[in-house]
Amino acid sequence: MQQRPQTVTDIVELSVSAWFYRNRTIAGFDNPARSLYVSIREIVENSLDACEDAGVVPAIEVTLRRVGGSELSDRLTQGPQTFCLTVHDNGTGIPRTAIPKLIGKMLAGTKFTLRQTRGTFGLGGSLALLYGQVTTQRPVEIVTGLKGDPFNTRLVMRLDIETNTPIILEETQIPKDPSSHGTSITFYLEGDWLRSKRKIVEYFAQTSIIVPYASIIFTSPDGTRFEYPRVIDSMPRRPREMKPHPRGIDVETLKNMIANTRSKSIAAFMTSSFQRVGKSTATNFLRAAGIDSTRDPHSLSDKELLKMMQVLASFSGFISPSSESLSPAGVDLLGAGIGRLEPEFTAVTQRAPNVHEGHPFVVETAVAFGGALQPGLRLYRFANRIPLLYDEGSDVSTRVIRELNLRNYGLQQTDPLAFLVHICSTRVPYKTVGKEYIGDVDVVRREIQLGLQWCLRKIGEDVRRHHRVQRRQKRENKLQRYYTFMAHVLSDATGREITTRHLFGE
Amino acid sequence: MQQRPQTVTDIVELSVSAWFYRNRTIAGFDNPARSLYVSIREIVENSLDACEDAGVVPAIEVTLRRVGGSELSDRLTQGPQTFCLTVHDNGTGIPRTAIPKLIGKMLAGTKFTLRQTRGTFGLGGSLALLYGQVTTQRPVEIVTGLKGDPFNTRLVMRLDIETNTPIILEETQIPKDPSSHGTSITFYLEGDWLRSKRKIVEYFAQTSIIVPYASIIFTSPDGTRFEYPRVIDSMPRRPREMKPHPRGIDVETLKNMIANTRSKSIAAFMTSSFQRVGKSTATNFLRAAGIDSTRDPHSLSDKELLKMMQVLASFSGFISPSSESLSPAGVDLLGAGIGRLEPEFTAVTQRAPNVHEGHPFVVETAVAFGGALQPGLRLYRFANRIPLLYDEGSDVSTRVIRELNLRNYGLQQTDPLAFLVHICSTRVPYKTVGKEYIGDVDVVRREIQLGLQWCLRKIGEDVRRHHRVQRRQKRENKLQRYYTFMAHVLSDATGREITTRHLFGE
Amino acid sequence: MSSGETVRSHRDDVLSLIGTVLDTLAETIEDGAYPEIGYYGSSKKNVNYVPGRGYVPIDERPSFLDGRKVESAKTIASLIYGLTRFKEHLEQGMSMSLRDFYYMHKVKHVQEVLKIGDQSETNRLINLCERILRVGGDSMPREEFGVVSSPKGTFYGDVTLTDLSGKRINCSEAGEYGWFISSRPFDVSIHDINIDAAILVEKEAMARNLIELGIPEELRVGVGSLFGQPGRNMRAWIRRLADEEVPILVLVDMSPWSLRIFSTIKANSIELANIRGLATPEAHLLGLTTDDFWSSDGMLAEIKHSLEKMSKSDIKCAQQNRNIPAISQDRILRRENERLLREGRKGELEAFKAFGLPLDELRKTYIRYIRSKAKRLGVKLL
Amino acid sequence: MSSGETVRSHRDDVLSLIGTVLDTLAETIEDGAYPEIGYYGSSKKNVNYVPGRGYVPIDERPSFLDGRKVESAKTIASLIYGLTRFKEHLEQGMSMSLRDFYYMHKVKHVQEVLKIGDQSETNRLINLCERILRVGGDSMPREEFGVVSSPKGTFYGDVTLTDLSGKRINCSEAGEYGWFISSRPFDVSIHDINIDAAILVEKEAMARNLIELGIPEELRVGVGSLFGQPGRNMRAWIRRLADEEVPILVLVDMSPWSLRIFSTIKANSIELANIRGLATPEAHLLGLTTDDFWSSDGMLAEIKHSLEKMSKSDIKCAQQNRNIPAISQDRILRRENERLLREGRKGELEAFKAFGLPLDELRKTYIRYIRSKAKRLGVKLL
Repeated sequence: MQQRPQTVTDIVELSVSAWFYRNRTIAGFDNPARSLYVSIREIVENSLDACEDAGVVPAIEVTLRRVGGSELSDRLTQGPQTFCLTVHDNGTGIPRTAIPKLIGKMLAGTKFTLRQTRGTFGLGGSLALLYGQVTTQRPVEIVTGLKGDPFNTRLVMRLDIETNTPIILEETQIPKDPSSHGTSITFYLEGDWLRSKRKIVEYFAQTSIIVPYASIIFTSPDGTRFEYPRVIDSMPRRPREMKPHPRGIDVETLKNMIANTRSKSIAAFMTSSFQRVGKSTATNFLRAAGIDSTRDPHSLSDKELLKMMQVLASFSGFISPSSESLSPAGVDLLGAGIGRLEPEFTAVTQRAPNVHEGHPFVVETAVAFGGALQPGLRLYRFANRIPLLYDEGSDVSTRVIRELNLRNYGLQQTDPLAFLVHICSTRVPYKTVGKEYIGDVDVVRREIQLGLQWCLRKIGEDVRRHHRVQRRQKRENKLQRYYTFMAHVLSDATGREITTRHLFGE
Repeated sequence: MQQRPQTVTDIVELSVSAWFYRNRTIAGFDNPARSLYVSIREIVENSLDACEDAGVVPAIEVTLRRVGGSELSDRLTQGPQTFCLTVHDNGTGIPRTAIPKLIGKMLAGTKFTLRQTRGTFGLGGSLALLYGQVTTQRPVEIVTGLKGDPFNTRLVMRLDIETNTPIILEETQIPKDPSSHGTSITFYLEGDWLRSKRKIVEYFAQTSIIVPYASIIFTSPDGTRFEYPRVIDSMPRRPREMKPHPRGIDVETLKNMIANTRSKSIAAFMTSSFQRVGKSTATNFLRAAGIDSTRDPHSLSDKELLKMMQVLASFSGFISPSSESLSPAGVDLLGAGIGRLEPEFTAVTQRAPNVHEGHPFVVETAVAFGGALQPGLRLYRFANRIPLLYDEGSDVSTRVIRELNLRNYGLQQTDPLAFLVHICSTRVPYKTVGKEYIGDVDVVRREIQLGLQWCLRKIGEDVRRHHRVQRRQKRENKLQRYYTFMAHVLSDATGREITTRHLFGE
Repeated sequence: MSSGETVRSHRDDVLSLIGTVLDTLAETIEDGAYPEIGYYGSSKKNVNYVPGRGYVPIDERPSFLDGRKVESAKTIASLIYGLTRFKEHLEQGMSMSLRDFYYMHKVKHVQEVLKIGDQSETNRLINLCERILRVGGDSMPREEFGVVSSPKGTFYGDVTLTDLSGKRINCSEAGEYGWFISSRPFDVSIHDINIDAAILVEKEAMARNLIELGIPEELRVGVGSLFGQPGRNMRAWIRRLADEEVPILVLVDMSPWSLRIFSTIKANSIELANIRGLATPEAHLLGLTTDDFWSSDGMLAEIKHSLEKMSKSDIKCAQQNRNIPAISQDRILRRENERLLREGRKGELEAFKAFGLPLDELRKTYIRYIRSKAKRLGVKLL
Repeated sequence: MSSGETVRSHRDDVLSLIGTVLDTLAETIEDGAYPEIGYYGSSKKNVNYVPGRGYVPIDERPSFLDGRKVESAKTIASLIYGLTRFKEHLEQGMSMSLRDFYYMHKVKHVQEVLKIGDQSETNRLINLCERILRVGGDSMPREEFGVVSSPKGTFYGDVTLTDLSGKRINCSEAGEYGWFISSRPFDVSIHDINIDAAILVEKEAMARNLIELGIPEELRVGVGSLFGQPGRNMRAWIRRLADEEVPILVLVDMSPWSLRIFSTIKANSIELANIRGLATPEAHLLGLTTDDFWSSDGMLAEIKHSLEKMSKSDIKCAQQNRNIPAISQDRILRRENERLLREGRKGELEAFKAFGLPLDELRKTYIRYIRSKAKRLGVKLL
């Protein structure tokens, strides 16, 4: 009898990075083509975030080049090869002390605050570097400098996967112009350019739409330069970090917050730890929860905390969460962005903030018509200013568009139409970790629907008005022609000369 | 100017459990209905694994009961309620010392060996307990005892999420019959029975098919008892833990293995650390990789390791990975399992082991026809002996079945047909963390296709043979009827009596 | 070729009406005014079903073609051109088809101005002419200004007439199916009628069988073959017979489609409500009726097993029949339709063949059936 | 009702043939043997196109009904029942439709044994009878044993005949469209022919116009109206006229569909290749031809602008025509078809209306067109 199962004896605890690396497919690193695309996307998004954090209109330069002998580049169809990726931004730069933690460690996060960021799961960039290191065994190089500093810091480092800690291999300082700032990351990774090319190019094109204030240059391994100069100089309002909203807090988080509070009363804890909770809201809530508002929060028992959480979830007296933690593009920016498609008419709208499972969200939609657009419908999807390029068929927006009755707006399937949907949220309801498409959540679907319907109404009117002017001009000519014909036919039939002299003059 | 972005100052490192809890939706805990189903499944699978590890035919008892006042149970449609789940198995039991690590910690795993287990991502059970604790704030109770011991150990414990460590609240010893053994886990969790009932019941029904040697009793909150007595006494061969196969090893793992090896030469390292690598294979490989076989493995540089990995991936001299680490059901077991559907004909086959990204896999397929089956096609999908109940439409098996031409086998869409597909692998190519469906991987798809085609050919023959016998009997009767009719009509038309006497006698 | 006196005088009326319209339009234009033409629209809402009369247009709110509007001016121009074409054809005793009329718009100088895209446009124009050329408060069927559809239907029996050929014809001596019905029954002169009733049969094969079996002679009846849904010419011919006080008996399948066929004969259709002379409210439904099969004393109860299941489209048809006033507001037809829906089965004229009788018996069965069903409807036959 | 002498003798031949078959089968069964019936199958591969004769069956490998096999036994039983039905109907001078024949299988004791599911089964049986009842090496058209389709088509002109009605009829005095063609032209007796050619017109409206304009009288021709794709009865009637040495001139649209119509008249069809008397290889394509529109001296070149673009289905039809031997192996028709495909346009008989002539001019245009086109084909008209 095998009384002692082997599983018991051989148990080890994996580090987060080890676990993630073993299960990297769930984050999108499942083959060389996809991994190349995901890596570029994650690093570029990080750079955009860095610039926006610095309040600087982004200027991003991305260079991807093939590494290896010329005999390799001849065998273009031969699957994975090694690439060197450099992403340069003009963001704040990273202080020397923060570099290892920010770049070299996984699962870094922020504490008890919510703010819209591009990387919902907070590990994409690190995983890209990890992926590169594992597939090529080459270290990462970071060159970064803050404004005012006379030099850039250059670090070469690698990640120890089993312990999830960074190891610095080289460090140098490079003199620079004190007014410049920004970060440049260079690393090597395995990839399949031929199979990922289409998605990567599309990614930059769509990013240029949703981030029209950025200047983006991408140099591909083929040597092609894709340039997207900025088309507008203003940036969206920066999202504010907000305390959490009381609805949707779970007990574990609640306990942790209490353990860390300096408030002496539960009422004070409520107002200081949550957003949109003032004194009277706190009082009303604590009365509903049956908790004395003067109680020391640390004295609450597990059972009381559970009760408190249940009332938190159901209490109707809270004000809706603030959308200040969100950073929608705004109609001007979105209008400028969709202008990249060179349409004839554009309609853009931003819906009022709404809430999904305690998280605020804002939906922005745009519809473009005519001009340089091809006949037929196209959909551009964005979430927290990231283009969504996969699984369009499963996305809630696709469903909404499928159910729109274009004829109600005087439009049809074959018209040159582009739809744009942008959802911002502190937690975007993705269906997969790979951030590929947005789930069919009722409240989200309704906002998208209302937004697109508004846009379609406006586009419909524009198209109709345009046609109307054209028509009036034609009318005059035609009338005269018809009467001349009538006069001619009637002359033949009646045998007398009928003229239109009295109608139109000679 | 905001020169110091806030992100830098507030960085904390999350514990694995905290991170997972924050992102629990990706493991299937996204709403009370789904969470209840996933929790039951994870705990039951752990129990089945425990029994099979013990070499004991499993006897599992699952009880789910609604907790709370009767006024609650009247409001059946009112969404989530609290449930108490008890799962009892007759497995090995867990030694006292291993309990906290096994039950109370996430991300436990095994080192450098591969073996088919049900829980690919290794955290489902722990996450279920974590989910229960968070939603109800109640601790977990474990009662477990080994064979030969005179008592069971009862532990009441909870998990500190922020630090990922177990806290033991109570510990008692309960006398027991020394010959008995097994584990019983009881915990509380929030759930929505009405909305998960169908999937949970289906889960037990399908588990009884793929684990026909188990006796399973499930008592539902409605008081209904679902009993599946075992229908066969043999168990599938236990999977052996195997050293990894050299193909598909990445450099990080390679480095880690070298760091832990006691081998003095790289050749010895190769033969002792990898499966199916003998001396001559090792020699040939090292020659191909340009590495001196006497080199101390610890002396290899990063660059050499990278080269070694690249050659590992492309070297054609390795023998295919062993399938001994797999535990397919086998045709007898599968036949017994599908017999639960009471069909008229059954065909079962097991494909030869194959390899996907360095991981061996075996596909087993069965097709059943007629009997108690309803008209139309049904598909039962299993992976490592777990039923897959969601996203059938996206599964590779669905695609295979859609492309089968049933008419080639004398069958049609409306026939009473059930398809069963079972894939065993040390890494099942799931498309999602939720283990919901299997991706469309070429080599997997081909195995499923060939397996089902074989089964269909056999079923087609059975059905044809059966029909042939039926037809012969009908033929005789009909012939006589037609000739009697002819004689009658001819008599009327010709005015003379025509008989079939000479054809069929009186 | 020459046609009879009635024909000529009728045609002259139409010609003079067209002439008046053209003259008025000519004068209006000469005066420097934009013409305006009023007509009663073809909206289905403007039609009432009146038991005993069939569909009747209400003509309450007229529509107008306003010559100042481009589209209307185009329509008026087309109208004027069309009227001159009708005029010329009528003057020459010629007819034209809808397709002919379409091709007349391909005459180069016409095409350049009117730019007709497809035949549906010229068809609409004909429809408009029917509504604009009114006589005695009724729209004028397009046949009267020479536009005829492909004619359909035959009639056998002792009726003597002159059709557009100008020849005197006895309908029992014009061929094995009798006389091929004129394209313009309004213009046929009837000289002599020696039948006591006319039986109009949906299916050609049944009509032929009745003729082959000598039933027209034996029962002194006429037998018409509708060849399915009756054409406009056949419906006008039935109206002419009824005007001559010939009782009209209709023999169709027992099916929702056949109820429509009968109701079209009896009440005309909503679409053509404005056209006079197409409804014969006096027409009787001789058979096949649901009572034939499903009454205990039904004459076809014995071959009930020959009924076929109604198809999906049959059922849909019966359901739509509920919205057809001439069926839903007719006591008999409504009952037939509802019963079909309830039973879900339909019967066909060929059912008589399912008796499996010797042919002489079949002949007697037909005669018995026709005689007794006609008698119940108050029509006595020999 | 009585029919002429020829008709009677023809019918007797058929009856005797059916009697022989029934007797043989009766004897076989009486003898205790399973009957076996050979026939030439209907496979399209067994048909050759022979210029000057049309489609001809090869009859190389016969098929057999083997009475020992259940399915064949059922077919033979059906066959015997069918033959007795034909026999009875012929004896009474009666005809039946395909649907009638289907309903005859609803006679209770027949239904119980043969269990016919739908009409396609009984239709196949008729087809089989055509192949089994052979006369002089040819299959027998079902019309000869009394199964007739809905007849179609009219014929106007100075031809005197007796059809199944037994009456003597002059086709120019039977109504404005002339005589409605018999369902069984094989059984029509022709007494007198006073025409120099017969013009068969695809579209009814054109045929009517020719009659209205007095062209049959002026040119001494008959004018038949095909009403689209000609029915079997019309094709048999054309064959009868050709047998009487009347030149056959066919006037159809200039379109791939019309090439099919003409080729069906001229060469019969692959499906019915085994049926004699349906092909008239002597027939001429009078018009409309591509040369009419596209030759510099084409008589319709002036109205070339009236041509319409070929639709997708037109083009598909023309492409399929390339696989129809009677078109692809006929020099004239192949050229017409290829030219249509190349130009992508089609013409219609109504095109004459696009001249926009006064009607009297139109009449002269018609006459000029018919005369000169006929002359080129070697048919001289008055």
